[in-house]
Amino acid sequence: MRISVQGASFDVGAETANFTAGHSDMGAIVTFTGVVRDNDAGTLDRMEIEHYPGMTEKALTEIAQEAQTRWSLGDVLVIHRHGTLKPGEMIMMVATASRHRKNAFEAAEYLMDYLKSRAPFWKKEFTKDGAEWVDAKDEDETALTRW
Amino acid sequence: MRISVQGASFDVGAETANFTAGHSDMGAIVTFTGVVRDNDAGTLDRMEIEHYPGMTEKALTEIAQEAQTRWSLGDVLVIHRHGTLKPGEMIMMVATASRHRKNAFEAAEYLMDYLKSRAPFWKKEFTKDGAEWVDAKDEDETALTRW
Amino acid sequence: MKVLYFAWVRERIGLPRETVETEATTVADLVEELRAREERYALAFSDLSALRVAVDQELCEFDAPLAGAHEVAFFPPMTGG
Amino acid sequence: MKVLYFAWVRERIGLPRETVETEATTVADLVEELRAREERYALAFSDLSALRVAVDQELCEFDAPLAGAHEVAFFPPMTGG
Repeated sequence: MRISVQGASFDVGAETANFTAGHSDMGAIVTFTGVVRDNDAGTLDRMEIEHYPGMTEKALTEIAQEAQTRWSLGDVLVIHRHGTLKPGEMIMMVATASRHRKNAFEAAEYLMDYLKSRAPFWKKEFTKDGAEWVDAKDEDETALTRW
Repeated sequence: MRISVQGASFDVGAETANFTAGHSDMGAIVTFTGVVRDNDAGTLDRMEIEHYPGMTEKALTEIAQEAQTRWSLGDVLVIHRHGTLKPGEMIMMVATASRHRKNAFEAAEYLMDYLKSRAPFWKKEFTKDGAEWVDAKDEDETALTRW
Repeated sequence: MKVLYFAWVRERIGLPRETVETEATTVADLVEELRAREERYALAFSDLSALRVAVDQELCEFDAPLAGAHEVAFFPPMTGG
Repeated sequence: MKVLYFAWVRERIGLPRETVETEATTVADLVEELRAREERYALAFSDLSALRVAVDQELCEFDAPLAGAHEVAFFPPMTGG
């Protein structure tokens, strides 16, 4: 299991290749990568991600451990950036390795649902018209009820 | 959309990086990679994957197009190998790009469920004791009923 | 008519493809003709529930018509992924 | 007690962290003390349903006890991923 909270960008290709190569006893590898998407008006200049150093690592570790136990994962990877990101930049990725695809998919979705609403990150979007904190979505909170 | 049926190995890192970089208007990228897993006894020498040239490409294209339409995907990638593979080698991968994570995950699971049971591939496992065709699993057929 | 066999169907019949002269109007009729040929065909087609069929590279049922078809393929349930 | 503020809570209060001398026994008591301090605190804590709290880096409810706690953090609902 590896958890990384970092300001620097990451190489999704290298991370995926490393993670996959390390698990030849696992038949199924799922990755999710989150990318900063421009707003609908196409005016997003940048996004700033604030986090709670210390608690972030702790929360992500707990979420990853829960997923590993619950779905008997061979391995879990969570990378999440903070700081300033431009549209098109990768914010985060998770990867899960399991013997079978169902567990790998479910665990990855669980990780995403939990880190959306339970890991202490906050996004602020900057356009030429000003800055605004991104509101938490009701549907993200609702998503947790299925687990 | 890219569909590739190939005997050669593929670079999951490079494929994932290319796919992700091409879609800065999409917030969510999901990949699934299938790896040849050794059998429980640890005696798998190799796997041979037979396919139906022509129909394979056609079936994968239809499955990918259906996924793209149904989940409004920004892009889809399907790579599937045939021929001889050793334990630890990657058999196939799919990738989906969507604005939101729910669609990217669902579409990737749909692709996997359909290509398991509807794309004309057949696996044969070779151990020192002989060779055996892999049986289709009832649960793979059942998985299709959810879509 | 081009007839193709894959996986253990190919192994039981002993060849991957052949050209068959037939007046069969459905897949089921074609299966009957093949079964009547030789033991290895009868064996391969002994349990149709264990087989799948594609006509011109599209999966179909065993009662599918063969009118205008160029290629029929028989194989076990697929195991991709 | 170390008290931390994140995102718009930090912006409204105007600082990321401070040390608070308090006898509060629950988070809710601490919130009452902070609210009473100044308008900017009252504003930041005006709607607790829009806030989340962590005691010693664990999410908890506003009625959580503060006995033995070193660090309390207030912030809006999280938006990771």
